[in-house]
Amino acid sequence: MPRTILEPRFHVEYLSILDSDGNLDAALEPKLSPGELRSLHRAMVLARRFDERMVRLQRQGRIGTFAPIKGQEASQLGSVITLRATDWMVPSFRETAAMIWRGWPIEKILLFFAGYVEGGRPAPDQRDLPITIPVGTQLPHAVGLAYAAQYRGDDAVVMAYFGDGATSEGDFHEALNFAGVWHVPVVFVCQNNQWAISVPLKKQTHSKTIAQKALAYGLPGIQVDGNDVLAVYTAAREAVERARAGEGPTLIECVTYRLGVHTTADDPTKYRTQEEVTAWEQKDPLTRFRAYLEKKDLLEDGLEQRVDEEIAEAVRRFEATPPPDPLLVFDHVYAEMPPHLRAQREELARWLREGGAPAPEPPEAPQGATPMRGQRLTRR
Amino acid sequence: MPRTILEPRFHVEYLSILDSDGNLDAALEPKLSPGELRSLHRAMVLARRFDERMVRLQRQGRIGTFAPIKGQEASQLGSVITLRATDWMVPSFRETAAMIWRGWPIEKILLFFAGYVEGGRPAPDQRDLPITIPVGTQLPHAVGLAYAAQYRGDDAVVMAYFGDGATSEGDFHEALNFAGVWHVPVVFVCQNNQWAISVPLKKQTHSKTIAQKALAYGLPGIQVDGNDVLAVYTAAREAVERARAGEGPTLIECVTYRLGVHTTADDPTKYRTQEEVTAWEQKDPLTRFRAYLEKKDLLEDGLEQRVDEEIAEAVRRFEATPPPDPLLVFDHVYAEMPPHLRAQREELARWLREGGAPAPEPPEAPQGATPMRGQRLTRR
Amino acid sequence: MTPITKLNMVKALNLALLQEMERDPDVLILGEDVGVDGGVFRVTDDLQRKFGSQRVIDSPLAEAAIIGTAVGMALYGLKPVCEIQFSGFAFQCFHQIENHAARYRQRSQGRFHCQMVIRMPYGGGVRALEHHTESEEQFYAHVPGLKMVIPSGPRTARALLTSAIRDPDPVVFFESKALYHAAKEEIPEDPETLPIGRAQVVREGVDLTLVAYGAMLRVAREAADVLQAEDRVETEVIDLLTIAPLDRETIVTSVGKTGRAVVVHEAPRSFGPGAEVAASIMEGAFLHLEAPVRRVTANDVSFVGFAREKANIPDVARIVAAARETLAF
Amino acid sequence: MTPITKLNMVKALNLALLQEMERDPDVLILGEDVGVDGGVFRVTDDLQRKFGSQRVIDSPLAEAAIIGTAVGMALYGLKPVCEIQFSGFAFQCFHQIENHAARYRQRSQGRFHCQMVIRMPYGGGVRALEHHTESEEQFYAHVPGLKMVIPSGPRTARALLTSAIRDPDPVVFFESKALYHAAKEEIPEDPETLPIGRAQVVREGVDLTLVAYGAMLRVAREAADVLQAEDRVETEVIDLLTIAPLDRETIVTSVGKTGRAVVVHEAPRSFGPGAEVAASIMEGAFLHLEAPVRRVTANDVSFVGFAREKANIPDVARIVAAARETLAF
Ligand SMILES: Cc1ncc(C[n+]2csc(CCOP(=O)(O)OP(=O)(O)O)c2C)c(N)n1
Ligand SMILES: Cc1ncc(C[n+]2csc(CCOP(=O)(O)OP(=O)(O)O)c2C)c(N)n1
Ligand SMILES: [Mg+2]
Ligand SMILES: [Mg+2]
Repeated sequence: MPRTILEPRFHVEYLSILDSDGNLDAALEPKLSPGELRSLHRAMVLARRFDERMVRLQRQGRIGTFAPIKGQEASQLGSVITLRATDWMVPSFRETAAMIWRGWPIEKILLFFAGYVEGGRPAPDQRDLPITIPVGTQLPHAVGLAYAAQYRGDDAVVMAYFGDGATSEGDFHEALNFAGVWHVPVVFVCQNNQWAISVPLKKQTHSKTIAQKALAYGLPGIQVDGNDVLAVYTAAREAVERARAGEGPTLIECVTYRLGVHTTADDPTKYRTQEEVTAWEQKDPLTRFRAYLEKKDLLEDGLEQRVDEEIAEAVRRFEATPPPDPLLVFDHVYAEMPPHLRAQREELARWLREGGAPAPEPPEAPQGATPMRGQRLTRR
Repeated sequence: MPRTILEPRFHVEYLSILDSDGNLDAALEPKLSPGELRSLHRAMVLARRFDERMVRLQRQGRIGTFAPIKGQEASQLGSVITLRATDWMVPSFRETAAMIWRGWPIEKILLFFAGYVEGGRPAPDQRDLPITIPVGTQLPHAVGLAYAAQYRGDDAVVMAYFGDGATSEGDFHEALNFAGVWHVPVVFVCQNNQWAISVPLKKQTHSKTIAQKALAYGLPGIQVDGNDVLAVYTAAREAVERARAGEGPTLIECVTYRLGVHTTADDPTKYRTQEEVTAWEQKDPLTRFRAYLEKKDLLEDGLEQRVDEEIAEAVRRFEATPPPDPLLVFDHVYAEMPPHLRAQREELARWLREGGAPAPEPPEAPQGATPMRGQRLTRR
Repeated sequence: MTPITKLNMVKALNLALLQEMERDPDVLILGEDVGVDGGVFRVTDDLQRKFGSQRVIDSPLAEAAIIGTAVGMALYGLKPVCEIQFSGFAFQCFHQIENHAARYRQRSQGRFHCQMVIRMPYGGGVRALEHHTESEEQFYAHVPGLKMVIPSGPRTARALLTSAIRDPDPVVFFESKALYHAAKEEIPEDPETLPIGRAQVVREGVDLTLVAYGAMLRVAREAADVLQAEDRVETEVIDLLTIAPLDRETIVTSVGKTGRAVVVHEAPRSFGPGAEVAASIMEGAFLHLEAPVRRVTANDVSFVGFAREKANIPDVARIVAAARETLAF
Repeated sequence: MTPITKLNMVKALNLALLQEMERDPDVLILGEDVGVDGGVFRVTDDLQRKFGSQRVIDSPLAEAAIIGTAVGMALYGLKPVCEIQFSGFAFQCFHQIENHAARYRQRSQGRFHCQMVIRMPYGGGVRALEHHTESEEQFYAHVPGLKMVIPSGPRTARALLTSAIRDPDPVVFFESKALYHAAKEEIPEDPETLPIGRAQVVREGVDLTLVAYGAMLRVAREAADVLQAEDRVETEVIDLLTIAPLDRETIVTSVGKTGRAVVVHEAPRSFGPGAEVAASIMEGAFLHLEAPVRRVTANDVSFVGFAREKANIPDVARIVAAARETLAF
């Protein structure tokens, strides 16, 4: 009766397979085919190069503010590759790598960040939500999708992405709690990149890990080395399999690092040291995976070049986009345009015909944007 | 490097001192003086009798809907008595016992539930927030008060009350997370009474306990027998002492039961069995404490009668309240009345002078209120 | 002819839910206490027994997740009908409504949309505490992409809820607590719909237009009776039914005829729905206007306590007085 | 005489914060990235270094808790100045604002109140993504107990923020992102205040009243210049400064003189602030009105993407056109 310790003792696991010194835990090594390893590597390189390209495009004023992913490629790709096309991917705003893997055309991503609403439109059969900007708000959507899949008897799994900062939002809590109660097929992938803009993890929460937050919902939680694509893959595959088998949700914390700026409007020198960044650069997920493939003799010649060409093609397509038609914005407010919107549309149309309205804005550098001191290009 | 279990192993304690069969763990028995024990008992009896009286007043249409506390007296009083007058008490809407202990006059509580805004006004020096109705929203206020106390260098502690259902709200999560990061002197007291209206705990969350939710915030969490006033007191005292000593927040889960209706508009026969209620009636906190005091020969003669007389006096004062002045509601919208409110006030004043407005509503039974099948009177 | 039953608003709403769930397996219900308990006002009574706990879901206590998960369900193709227990607790999910439910169609350029209904009881007159008496329709009316509907009695409630469930856009659906048990109306048993976005002229007149909705409609009609009886004034009464998108045409046509208008609502006056009605009348019928449009509303006070509620919510006498001033202008 | 400096709006706001914090130890700052980073727009730059991390608090990422804890601090007697990083993320805390910040004075009948400021950047014109370009002032303007302030440039920003911090009531304070770096103004170094609840006539005229605020003020002034130059029209321009409580007196007095009015805002039109301005003009100056009050606003679309933003936000040409139509009515 007296002071007792309630069973079970809770615990949270940590998983690492390929560490930053290149040590491999062969017992845990996932069985990925050479083809799978190659396409994973290709995706990582593409994501990295495209990210760097976007930074340059932003500096040239050809796209607006965006959130680079440099350093987080393994967290995103290690997890997203465990999905089927019929599964759902629910991104936040920093999932360029995952989005490309899921088939978002590069030029559409550019359109999005150039302020075109067209950039948010998934392909007709694509089971991806568009980018969600309000932090954490996409998590209940993921749970709802998973509920719907279960309700319909589909075997689809939902994977939702978010950052360490997002775990502080009420929506994170409510979503994980609903997921637990409903026992739905959803995998929560937290990219703990140590920072929410200028706020470090220790000011974000007093818990030692993000993974242990799963205990509040009676869910399994696991922490993985998020720069170790094999560990991420292994944890995600297990979680997806469990979800698909009806065994409910999982929270995966990928311990990673945002090597670049928060967004292209951010100046990280205000809040973190170069030493910290340099230390994490030693743990670059690409370097590590490259070494792994090298040992397996799976590196492709000319990969960077081919990837760059693909990006260049997409940028050309993006740049050939016709000027935006201002009238488009009335089309998708409601299924049917109500009279007041029809009137507003007609007014604008007349105005445009009569030359009253300003021409669509040409790409130009935004006023007062902070130079991006924190973002450097790949050295390799 | 491989799959490891992260230290520390998390755990949650359970505390019980005086069980429902009257067994006492003497080693854990708190050192309360006879006077303290008597006044605690008096408060429990007063709270119980007043609660029953309110139910009758509601049935007679003399007050509106309210939330009875029957069964939760130990959870509220065991915790609130650990506070000093200079500490803060932050209630939800079911803390009548705690409010009376903190000095809210009974007639003011009645006024509140009779729809008078005057009922929400604490005494000038009283460090209690008024009743908060939106579930969980008071928890960030408690954290803010605690921050302010710390900021000012006051040694005040804040105690905040809420239910099991409230733990699902985003505000609960955000409040506990802020409290953890800020390390402020706040004690979160969850009265887990097993139900949120018709929703049982197992549909509310998939975690086995509420206490373990503390782990998500790196906070100590403890589960206590909420019908054991000695256990509640012991856990609360420790938490308050820790808070006052600068050792940060605690989450206390009091496992208790709402023996009556959710509110006087509720019909619990829709969602729970009589067997369940009967089983919990065996664990009545008053019966148990009474037996404890009896063994110590601390029971007072005529206590019920004196308490009833006190209540009757307060009800008389409540009933002598003059009819409400409709113009009062303009006074406290802003510190200074802005012109549009002044105009609205003058319009209403003129209207009242000219007899246009309806007379203030006399107490009457609300239309369509469900009869309260779930609420029975104390048998003793 | 389809049989007719007499139902109060609670039962009428329940009928709409029942029939739409029978008609379409994608319709499901989600909210606090909507299942076993049948909702604190019993609007969803018995539906969980009929359709199971997977289709009538007793959710945990978290409004943002109720709406947020419903958005996810809707994106998948389901048609959730959410209940927020009282409109006073819907600001907890306002971000999910404004940021997402209202925007997914635009954000995805038509690839996704949120066919969902967000039901909630609103308004005063039932001796209830703070947050249980307010009228927040204005907040939803201003959000592009949302529809904001408020029926005025059992029959419009049933028909509009049916339409709302079938509507491909997110509909916020307010149900007046004061009307829940107020009166019964004859209701055809076969499903009946009403077009969303259309007001109804419920009484014709030539002297004055009274614009009202929800619980205020009945009050406005009674005021029209008084004006008829005591002043021989022919009042046209418009029941908005949909607040947004506002049916300006019906309102403007009426005021074009009467030249005078009074708009009535329970929400506070300033920056309230009456302002849009007044501004729209001015824009559409300026040259016909013989007096300024008057607003009869609650005062600009967040809550007053039910002991003082009657002096705050518009009643027949106040509407009559405003009408007389407008007529005498 | 007090020395004068030339400051842009970011620095002007920073000055107000600095001086108020020096003046009153109860003033503290709370928000995401307000400390080390100095705010994503640098409005709180350097303040944490000066006042410490207990007074300039880098909070976790949770808007409801930022406002909710600030409410608690205010109840204790502190005077928190909260920053919500963008107004598009403030619906996350709308329940804390509406349910609590705005109501504690009434709920406690004056025993408690929330002296707090809720700052947020709002509005378009900076090539930003969804939720970073919207104008949500209407939602706050309709909440009794709140004050809603929007300065139009560095000097009004500094003076109004100073007043807001000293104001015993909760003030929602919108800062136009487009104005942050747009222009510098001369600002007296000694603290300056401006009365909350009062509009300013910033240009006198007899033919037409233009009502605007925030980033639209400059646009409205330019339109007035065009009307002067091209049409010889004398436009009176009113800078609202406070949206709520609305200074109806200044507006009505002006329209009583001009007989015509155009109201301009970035928020969507329907059920927007322009409706209240129009309705108030009709109520206060009906017999002087020679034309309906026109609204020049964004369209009723939640977001358009910045590639299409210029066609959505009012500009000089659209205001001039509306003014001409109003004058020709
Ligand atoms: C609700 C909300 N609040 C604030 C912001 C502004 N904001 C954008 S990203 C960000 C930090 C997010 O941190 P984290 O979740 O760790 O993701 P990361 O940026 O590190 O990928 C903030 C505060 C937002 N987008 N949404
Ligand atoms: C935000 C909010 N949502 C819904 C309600 C309606 N409501 C009042 S009490 C209650 C259940 C609360 O359950 P719990 O937190 O366990 O407290 P208890 O009533 O058991 O004391 C609900 C849903 C509310 N008051 N506030
Ligand atoms: Mg992060
Ligand atoms: Mg409970």
